[in-house]
Amino acid sequence: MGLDRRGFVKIVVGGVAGTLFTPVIWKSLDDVSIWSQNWSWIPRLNKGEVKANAALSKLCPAGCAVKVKTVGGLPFAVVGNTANPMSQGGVCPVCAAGAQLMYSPARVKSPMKKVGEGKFEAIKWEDAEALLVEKLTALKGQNGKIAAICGDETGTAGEVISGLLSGLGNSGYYMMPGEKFVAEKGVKLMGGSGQPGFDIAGSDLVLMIGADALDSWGATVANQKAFAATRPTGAAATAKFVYAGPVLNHSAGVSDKFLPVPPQATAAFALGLANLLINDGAVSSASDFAEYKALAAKYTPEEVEKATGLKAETMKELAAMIKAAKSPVVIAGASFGQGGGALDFVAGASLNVLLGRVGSGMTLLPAAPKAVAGAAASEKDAASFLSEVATGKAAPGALLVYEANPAYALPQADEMAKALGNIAFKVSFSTYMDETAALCDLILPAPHSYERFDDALNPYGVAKSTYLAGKPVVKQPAMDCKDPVDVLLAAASKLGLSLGYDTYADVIKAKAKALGADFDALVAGGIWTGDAKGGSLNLGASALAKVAVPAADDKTLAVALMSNQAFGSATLATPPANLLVISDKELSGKDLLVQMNAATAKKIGVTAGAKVKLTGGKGEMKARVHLNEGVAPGTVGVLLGFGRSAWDEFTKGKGDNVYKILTVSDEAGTGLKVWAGSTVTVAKV
Amino acid sequence: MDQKLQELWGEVMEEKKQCKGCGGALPFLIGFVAAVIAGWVLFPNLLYSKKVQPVRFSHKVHQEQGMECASCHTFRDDGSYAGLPNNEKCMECHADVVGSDPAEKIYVEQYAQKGKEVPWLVYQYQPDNVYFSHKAHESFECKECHLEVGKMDTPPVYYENRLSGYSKQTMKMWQCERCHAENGVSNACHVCHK
Amino acid sequence: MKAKEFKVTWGMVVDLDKCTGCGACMTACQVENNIAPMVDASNKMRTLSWMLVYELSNKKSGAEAEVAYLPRPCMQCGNPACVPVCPVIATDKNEEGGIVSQIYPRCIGCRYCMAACPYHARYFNWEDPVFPKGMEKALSPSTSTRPRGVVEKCNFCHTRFMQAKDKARQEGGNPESLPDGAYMPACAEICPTGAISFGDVKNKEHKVFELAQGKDAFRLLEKLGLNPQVYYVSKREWVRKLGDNYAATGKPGAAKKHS
Amino acid sequence: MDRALFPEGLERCSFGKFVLWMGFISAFFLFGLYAMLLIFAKGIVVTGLDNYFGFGLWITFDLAVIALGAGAFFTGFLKYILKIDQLKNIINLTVIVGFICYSGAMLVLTMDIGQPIRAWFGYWHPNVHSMLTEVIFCITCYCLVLVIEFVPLILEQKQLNKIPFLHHLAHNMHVNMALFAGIGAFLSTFHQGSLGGMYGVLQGRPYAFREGFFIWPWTFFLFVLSAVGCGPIFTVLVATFMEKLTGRKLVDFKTKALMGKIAGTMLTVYIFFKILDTYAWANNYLPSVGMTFDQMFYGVIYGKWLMFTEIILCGLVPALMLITPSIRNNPTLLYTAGILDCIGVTLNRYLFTVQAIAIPVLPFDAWQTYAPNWAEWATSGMIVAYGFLVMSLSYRYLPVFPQEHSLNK
Repeated sequence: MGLDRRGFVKIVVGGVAGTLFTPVIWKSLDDVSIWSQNWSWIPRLNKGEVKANAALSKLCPAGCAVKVKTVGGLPFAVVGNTANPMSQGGVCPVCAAGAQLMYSPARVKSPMKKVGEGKFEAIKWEDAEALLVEKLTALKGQNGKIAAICGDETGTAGEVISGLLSGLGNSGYYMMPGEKFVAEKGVKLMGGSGQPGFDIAGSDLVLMIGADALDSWGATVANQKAFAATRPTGAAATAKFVYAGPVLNHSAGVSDKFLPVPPQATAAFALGLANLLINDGAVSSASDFAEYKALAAKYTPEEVEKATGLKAETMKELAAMIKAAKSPVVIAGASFGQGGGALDFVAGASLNVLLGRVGSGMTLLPAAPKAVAGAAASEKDAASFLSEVATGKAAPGALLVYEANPAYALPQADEMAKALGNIAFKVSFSTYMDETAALCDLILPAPHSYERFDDALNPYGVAKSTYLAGKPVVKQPAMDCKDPVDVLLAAASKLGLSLGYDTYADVIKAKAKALGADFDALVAGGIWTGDAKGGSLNLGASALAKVAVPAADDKTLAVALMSNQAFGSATLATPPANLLVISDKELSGKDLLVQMNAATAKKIGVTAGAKVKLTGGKGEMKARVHLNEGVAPGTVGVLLGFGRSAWDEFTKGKGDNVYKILTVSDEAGTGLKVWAGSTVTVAKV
Repeated sequence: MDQKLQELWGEVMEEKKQCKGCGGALPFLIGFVAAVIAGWVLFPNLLYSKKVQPVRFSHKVHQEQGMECASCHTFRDDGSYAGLPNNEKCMECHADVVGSDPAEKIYVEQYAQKGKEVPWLVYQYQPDNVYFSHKAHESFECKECHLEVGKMDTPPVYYENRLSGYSKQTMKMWQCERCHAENGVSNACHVCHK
Repeated sequence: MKAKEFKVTWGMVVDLDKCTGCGACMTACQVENNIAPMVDASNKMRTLSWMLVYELSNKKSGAEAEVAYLPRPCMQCGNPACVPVCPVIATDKNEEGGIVSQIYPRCIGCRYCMAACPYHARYFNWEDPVFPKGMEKALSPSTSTRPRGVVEKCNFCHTRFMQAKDKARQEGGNPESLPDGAYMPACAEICPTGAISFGDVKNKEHKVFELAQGKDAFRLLEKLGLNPQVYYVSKREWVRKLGDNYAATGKPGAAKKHS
Repeated sequence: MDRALFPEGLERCSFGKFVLWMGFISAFFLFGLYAMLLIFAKGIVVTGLDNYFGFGLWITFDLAVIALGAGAFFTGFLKYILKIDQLKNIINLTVIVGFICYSGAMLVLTMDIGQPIRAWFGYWHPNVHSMLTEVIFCITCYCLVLVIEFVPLILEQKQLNKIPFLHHLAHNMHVNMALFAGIGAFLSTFHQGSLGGMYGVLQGRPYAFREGFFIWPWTFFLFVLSAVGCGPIFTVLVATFMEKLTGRKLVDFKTKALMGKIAGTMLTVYIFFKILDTYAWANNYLPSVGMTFDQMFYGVIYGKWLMFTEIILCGLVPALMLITPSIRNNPTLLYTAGILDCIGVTLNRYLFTVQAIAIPVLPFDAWQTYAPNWAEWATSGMIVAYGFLVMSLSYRYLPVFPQEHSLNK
């Protein structure tokens, strides 16, 4: 019997019917749906013991004392270290993203050597280190030929680099400009010395002039904790907070009062307040009080209104609030971490002198003992240095860049990048492929914060000397990297130079010992605190006499630089886990939104959402307009941290870099390079 | 053209007539039985791939030494379950070869002394979306849910479902739910899922 | 359906006068719950953000201008709009503690629950969670990765609840009555100003018990009767007004404590 | 060449012309198919849907075609249960239209859900409290009923009908059609109502939410009524459109006018209750949750004109037109009223779907707008093309219109 068509159909029908009585269909249907929860292209979770190890997370400028949670030895999350009296278990948004940053696509995976414009080739560590030694040997002993730029204000690494340069007969150790640098200058102008600190916890009224102390200024988490302590939920607040600055930022958002002050009128605002306080009976025993009083008298409420737009009553209310307070403190600073003039600082700080709060509200930290003998005593700033390189006044043959990103985070960023081009051999010690590393001839990858020893002494803003240290959380770094300090110490010894240590860990141990701290306790999550020192300060009247209030200009707008800690810093592009924090009012697709109030927008003829071009100095940037009634009149608020040209797919090409349009000027009487008062024109495109 | 189609239809009709009675229900039955056999015998073989444990670990030998399940499968201080012991635990006894079993030699030489953890196959790993607390089920005997490996000299073959990727012995949700229901424990989603 | 009553009611109290809007809660949430980084994360129409900080404005300008930041997790409503609509029981509110659950392997992705939730607390996985190469090593063990096509939302870091119970069992405590602070979601734990408090709002021993009943406490859209388990606190009247929608009609919210 | 397959004694266009026409439609179908495959491969991220608009064109399209396909069950109900015999002239068409609408809607639903391979969970893990569960059950069951109703028509194809078994099968199915019509009416009433209920229970969406009595039975019956108020006239529009395309008379005007009368009566009842509902909603419910009527609308895209167009221009006006015999009996006016009616119901479904979720319920939230993108349009277009294909094949090969022979003598 042959199988005819009909028979075949019967077999098939029988087969189908039979199949219904087997698990084939039902089991497959079920298993396929189970497969849909188990797709191979979606990663599985890691298994193992969950532990929390103390670490020093130096991803944010101040450094957070944290605990890194690991599963089976792999870090996955960061929680606060409740034992730390400063952060009390709080973590800033950047350090909260720290574990994922270990695997950031922007990490430099191995030593790299430049082989062409924008092209790199991975090389072995021994070759990389040999190259470094070779170049340094050639320039050894010629002062001015080797320079270093350091972006780490708190680490002892700076001492090693500075000591190495001295040992090589060079004095070219430069710091990236930061708030601390300016503030110390200011303190000098007031006849004192040391790093100023501000005691938020011990004050019942905190006036922040410019300083975004509750988000991105100073030791932010400690500041936030101090603020929070005064506001128990469901009970009366025990301290008042006032924010005076160009933009209604995060600090202003939770303050009792927000006073919109354009960026160029900061000193005028402070002196206007001094005038009211003096009229109200405030006196100071400072030697220059008479001079100061005469100076302040010029800042009548009318003058202040002209400069800031603030009504006389508003100022009087503020003065009354300060008078009523038992322990007020004024925090003076730029609304972002750098580029503010020392005069603005002095104007704000002088109020603390006037209120008799030096030594309590505002403190001066004593100089700490150095671990490296040859380290430079004072700091020079990188912005001035690179300006000299640009004009040919300085001509170093080699540049070491440590934890700094001058090609991105200095005013007239394009010019700075060009200046770097004048230096024949540049080495970047960087964890990430940042804009500066992309320009360097040799990139020596540094370990991530949880993969290395590091320390943090006196992050700017703390009222008492503090010292933290951390050790690696993981056994092995995720990439082929080496601690820069270890590399430099090894290079030093090859150059015939002994700095007294073999590893960074030894340096930190010595530093701890010099301070009288217990290294083991520190790396286990402990903290060392020293005393604050008072010291007498004058009112800085002679410096303040140079304050000039720029005339209002109809065509240009003052730039208020806004920083949001979650978006990263000069040395760190927005971490992947923080991208979500960027709102649609800040970034729309690839367009950065710049902020101004409706009146300002109307004046310059732009509307919400309009595409605009901002021009200043030799640069320009593109953006769109977002209307924000919390921006001071005549001011455009621009967020820092965007317009990255290196890094990764998450940040590259998003928004534009405001540093490109900032103009540097010399501050009257101090010689500082400042750019906080930059003005720009904003035009529709 | 129309003609052709007409013819075709005619053919179909013709065939139908011819076929009347040919074969009867037999082809249907053949198909039915073949499918049932294929579905119950062939299909499971196709669906699962077989794997054996990297080291022939004898639970039996260990139990005979007086060890209990909890001697190696321990809880951590936070109440989480450590599950399989790692080298550190095994090497308390097996830092060097102590017996004559070749499997032990393999373990000591290829794993323990090289500092490499054994990639054990776990018969009842639940998927990532399940949070199973051994602590909450501590009052049950291990064998109530697990294969009774304590009496086995050779660990059983591990069957992996090629479609879903899970072990054949992975407990299904209805089993969890039934036991919870019988014991008056909540069957809310998050009691077991994460 | 009658809302289910629970002995333990996990609740959150967010002090809006303390929230600086820094975003640490959002980051901690993403990390804890394995949300893959998104390239265009400022496009909030396509992102996953179990915790999202809204900026509220009093719409005034100059020195009168005020803003408040409002972190918005899932409200874990006592009478959730999203649960009864799910056709496949991929979400329920049945467990002691009152956390609204969501199981991803069950979800078919119909998005009916998203349409139901007025808080936008539910999110759809538009794409598979693909992490940059290597970053899968930093996955948290707390939450399974979800494939595309399913809905997900905040669950008050439920795994931490489970872990707290296991710890209580290990230490001989009562897993059904955890002490204050034994169980904290990642956002509450990390918040640098401590604006987020968490605990059992029905337990007098827990701090949130009192906070949730404070005179300045309110819940979002109370008038809709969804009975959220997330409370907000603000001394600023305009903030409280913006939390419910009575600003439009000028009439204050309905009786505060819904059943 | 396919003449042998034509229905008995009827003329059809040349095969070449037919192939051309099918090719033209297939182009749309294939483009949609491409979009569909893309959606299955990459997920619905390729559509214009987003976090605020989880429901969009697809759901609107589904609800609309299900309402428009209501002609099938309602005409079946009138024909087989209430024995209005004249409807036999159009009943086949209503079945095909219904089948196309329901099967098309199901296809769209499989695309619309994020995990199509879990679609069967709706049966395996049903949540009896969810309106959507009811919809899933009823739609799929009713789709089966429509298949059962469609099968005898296919079996009546000239050549197939020559096979005695099939002939008898078709005959027996016809005899029992009243049973299926009854089941169909039952299932349809439920899911049409549940579709309304789906929105009525959304406590967090004040535009759609109704309390207590206003959900059950009010919103349920509003949706049922609106569906039966447009389904019959939609079938008439389809018939008329086919007449224009083929140049042949297919259904006599008397039947069409009767369908118009049926739709008009239902629409009138519906619109009366709809106006009451809207009034009560705007004046009682909205203030009770602290919202105002004005807050429900925004700019032009979500403006009040939509609601007024829906209720007045495309609701009240066609209702009055259809119940007025003099207007209804004028072909042009009948079709105009029919078109308005169908637009009105589609608009109603759109408003309940998109407008309802566009409204920012959180006072600090902002209005967001939604526009379907090409992928959604292409796949919706695919369903329309699918309908055209099925209809073209049915018309060419099946005896759809009993009157066609006599009307075209």
